[in-house]
Amino acid sequence: MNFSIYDFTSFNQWIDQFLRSVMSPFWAIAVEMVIIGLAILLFYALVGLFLVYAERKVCAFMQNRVGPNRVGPYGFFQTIADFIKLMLKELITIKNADQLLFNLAPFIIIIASFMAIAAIPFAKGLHAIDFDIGILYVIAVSSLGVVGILLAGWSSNSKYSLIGAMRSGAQIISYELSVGLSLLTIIILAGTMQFSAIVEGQANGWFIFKGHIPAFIAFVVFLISSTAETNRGPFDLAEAESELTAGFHTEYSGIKFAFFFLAEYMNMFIVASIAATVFLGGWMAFHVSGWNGFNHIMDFIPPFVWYIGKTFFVIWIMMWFKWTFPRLRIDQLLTLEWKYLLPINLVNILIMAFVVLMGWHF
Amino acid sequence: MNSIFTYFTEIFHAVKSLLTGMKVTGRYFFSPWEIVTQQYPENRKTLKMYDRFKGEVVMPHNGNNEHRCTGCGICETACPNGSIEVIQNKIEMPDGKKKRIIDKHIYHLSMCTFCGLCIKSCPSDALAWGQEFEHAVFDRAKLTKILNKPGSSILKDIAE
Amino acid sequence: MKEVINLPVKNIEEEEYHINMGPQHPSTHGVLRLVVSLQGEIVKSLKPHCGYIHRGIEKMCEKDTYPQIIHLTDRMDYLSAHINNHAVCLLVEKALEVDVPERVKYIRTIVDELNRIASHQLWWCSFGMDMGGLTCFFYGLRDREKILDIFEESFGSRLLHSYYTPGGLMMDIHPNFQKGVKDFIKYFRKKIKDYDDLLTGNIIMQLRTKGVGIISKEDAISYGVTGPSGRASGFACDVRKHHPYGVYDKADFKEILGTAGDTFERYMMRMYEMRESMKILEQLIDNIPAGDYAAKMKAVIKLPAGEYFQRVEAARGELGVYVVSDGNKTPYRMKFRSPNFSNLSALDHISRGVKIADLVAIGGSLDYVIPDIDR
Amino acid sequence: MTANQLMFAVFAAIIIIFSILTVTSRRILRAATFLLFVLVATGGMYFLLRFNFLAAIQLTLYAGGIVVLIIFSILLTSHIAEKLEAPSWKKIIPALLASGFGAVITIATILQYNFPAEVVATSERTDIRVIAKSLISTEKFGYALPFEVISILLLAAMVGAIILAKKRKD
Repeated sequence: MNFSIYDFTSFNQWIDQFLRSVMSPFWAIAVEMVIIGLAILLFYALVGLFLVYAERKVCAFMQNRVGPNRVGPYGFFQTIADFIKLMLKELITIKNADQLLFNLAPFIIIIASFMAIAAIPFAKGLHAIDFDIGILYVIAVSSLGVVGILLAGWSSNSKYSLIGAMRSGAQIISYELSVGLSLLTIIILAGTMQFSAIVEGQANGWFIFKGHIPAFIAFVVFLISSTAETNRGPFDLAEAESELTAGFHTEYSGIKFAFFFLAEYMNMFIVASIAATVFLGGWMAFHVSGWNGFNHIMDFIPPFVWYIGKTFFVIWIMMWFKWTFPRLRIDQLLTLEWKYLLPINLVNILIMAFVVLMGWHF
Repeated sequence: MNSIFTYFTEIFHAVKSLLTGMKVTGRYFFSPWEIVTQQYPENRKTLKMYDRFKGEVVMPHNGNNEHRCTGCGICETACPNGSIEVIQNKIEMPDGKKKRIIDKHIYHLSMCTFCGLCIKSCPSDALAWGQEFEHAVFDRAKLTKILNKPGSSILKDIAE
Repeated sequence: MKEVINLPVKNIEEEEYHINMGPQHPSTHGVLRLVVSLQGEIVKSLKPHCGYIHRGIEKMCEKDTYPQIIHLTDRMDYLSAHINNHAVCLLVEKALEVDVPERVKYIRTIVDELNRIASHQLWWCSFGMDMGGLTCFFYGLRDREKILDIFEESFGSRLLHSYYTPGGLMMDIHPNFQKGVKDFIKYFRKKIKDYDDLLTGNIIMQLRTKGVGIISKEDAISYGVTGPSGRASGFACDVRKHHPYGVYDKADFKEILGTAGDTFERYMMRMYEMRESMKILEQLIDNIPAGDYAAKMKAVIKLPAGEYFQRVEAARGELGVYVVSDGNKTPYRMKFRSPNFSNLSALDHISRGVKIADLVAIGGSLDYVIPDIDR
Repeated sequence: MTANQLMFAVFAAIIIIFSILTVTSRRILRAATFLLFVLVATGGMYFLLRFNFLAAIQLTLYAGGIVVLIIFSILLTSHIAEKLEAPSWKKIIPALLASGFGAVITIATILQYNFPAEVVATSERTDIRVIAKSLISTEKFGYALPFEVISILLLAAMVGAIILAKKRKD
């Protein structure tokens, strides 16, 4: 297979060598970090803005509406207008709130999602850090976000926020198990936790096909539990607007609210890209063994496009969930996790281990 | 064994019911021609209200700037909210008789509940429903309207 | 160590705290304030505080003549405006012993049923939204729009029509009315399947509503819970069946009674009722007799001195109108028995011990319209 | 100064400052939040040492798990207006003495240790297979016994939690 035209590795090395040739290694690293940071920041903002727009359009089409169509063609600049509005809005100071934690909470959430996005492979070589424990790192970092939610709920000094934070705490702690276990199923199949190695391992078939039934079950479980972990409908109990007005971010306004809002979408993007990377082959093209002509055409589509396409497909499924189902109640949410997802997951891991041992996977 | 069986049938039925729901939203997602939204300010030109639409109370005038209102004030009494004020004027007719005619027919749109009693009770059919519905203004005073146009007079055959 | 850290130790499980749901809250569908005592997420008791949009309609009626009262009744339960009008009209006609033409009775019955379907559609939207399924809201509104279009074409307005007058109607139906209703029935029979697929059959919705907020038959009777909510508990309270008015005695429809009395049963009652209403419409729409659209009434309507009472089946339950007349053209005293107010009174009883999410679902299933509670 | 040294200094500063803030803060949730920063910075320190696996575990268990549980229990038990009383000198002096004693021992030990001059190249990857094997191996440097002992501890904690939860109901 020939990926060389879309390989970013040599490009990265070229930048590295260029920087090292003009300045000291310390400054070269510093400049590289700044470049990576800026690139991620820019990507983050663009994806965030686009996702908000996409959600509004997707939900509009599912609801027989046209959605935003006033600002720009097809309302494409609607989120930018919204963003400007949120920037200009007053930041309300809450009486008797713990100001330090109240102001800190949105940053914790957004930093957690920043840290997670750094480890995600966008294409070959287009990868900020390629940890050998990539999946574990992403799970670890994304679990920090819940601290922000808990702090936001508690420090707002509002009962609605507090109830929302409580719900979210119980929810995220229990659903992290399912996320971890369903990813573990694939780690058994892949034999590594490194994202780049996982993607390379899917060059001759995505893991969802390679691991057939157990991998598919793991994918479904991952979809459900990651939807729950990102606090999205039907698991949006933490911000259930018909019950708790806005849950943990009831008291936030302006840019601080925008942070929560953006972080929710970015978390969705992160879990979708994990799903795309681990189950759907990341930036690998879709190949059918034997159809050489077809495979060749597929190779011409750049890997970045493949990656984005798969990620947005997963995101679309998650939006589809949200705009179809009613919300669960907190006890049903925990029942779903402990009575259904967790046992299924454990058995699934056993089956997958067995399948790998016997060599039954493709 | 039985409980395990129910466990799995439960899961099966749950997933089935969820997929049925997703089928509905998914179908609408892929059939954008079923969208029902009206593009309001764009379709303003083609927008046609139903002829019975109760937009506001108007007093139709014919080409000669003549209306049918005698100024009797029945609409004023019929109105439950006092949104109509009829101000009459006594004029001296050429033959020396004094006659009451309407000076101002004041209509407070801001107080009107569009019940239609004024139009129904008018003995000379002087009032009618107008189709105008864009009533939003920045000044409340603009919602107080004088229905008889300046310089208008009563239609001859009504006056007799 | 003698000293222990002296943190205020509270028994969390026994501590109650209160939250105000409303007057501004997404689940109360208006300005209703529920003071909810919570223990964790469990509702211990709640106190509805109403009156935020009390407009004194009953008092205002005392200065209005009977034809003028009609437009005030529109604004009580604005979702079943025609049915409210019907109650007052029937009362005046009963007091004056006027016989309205058969055509008026048919039209009134048809319009009432259309209004009932529209009201239940809006209930379905808001119930779905209370449960967290936001898409329901748009599907319900989309279909309700068809009815509102029929209303607008015939009566000139979409929500507050003031279409009935004592003795008849303001104007005759539009020539397109019958065709519009028939088209709507054909359309809605298809679309109501979406409702079932999207919400009724959904496992999440069923788990959340079954066995939640049970009203027993005895409680329903003693709290005066009527309408679909009362019938869900097995309380046969359909005024259309037991004290027929209009031409309900000529239409063939069932009074469906539930047994469980829980939120899901109340949901199902309304879903059944929409189908029953369509059945009534189908029977009547082609048989509207020719004739006058209003009986001859005196210019000034004066009710003979005395007390009068009339009840109708509004979309949410039994609406009663009580008038004391001293022979003048305005009533001496006017009293409405609004179904929502009685239904709300049962809320505290049925929501004790449920979770806060269930409270929202119960509230949605009782389908309260705040202007009708406050009047 | 190399980039590594700079990062070390940053992490060390974060750890020291937030450790002090953790013990001196009089609002209990703030203390827990500062503790979170300390733990995250420790995780960063592990990353600096290329102990990726340990760093991720540090983040998952301590930052993501234990601190969240602490915060969760604070949410359940305390109110926002509560403030801890300032400790009296009777408490502060023994605490200072104890911490000073600990610091002296630690610093003395570190100074006595003869650090090799050259930094060991840690280009090796953290191989999960190796970790997994040593975790359940019964040979030398195998962790099978501690692993099982910890699971007994967890079991005991679980039983205790259930008993505590049941007691409330009566």
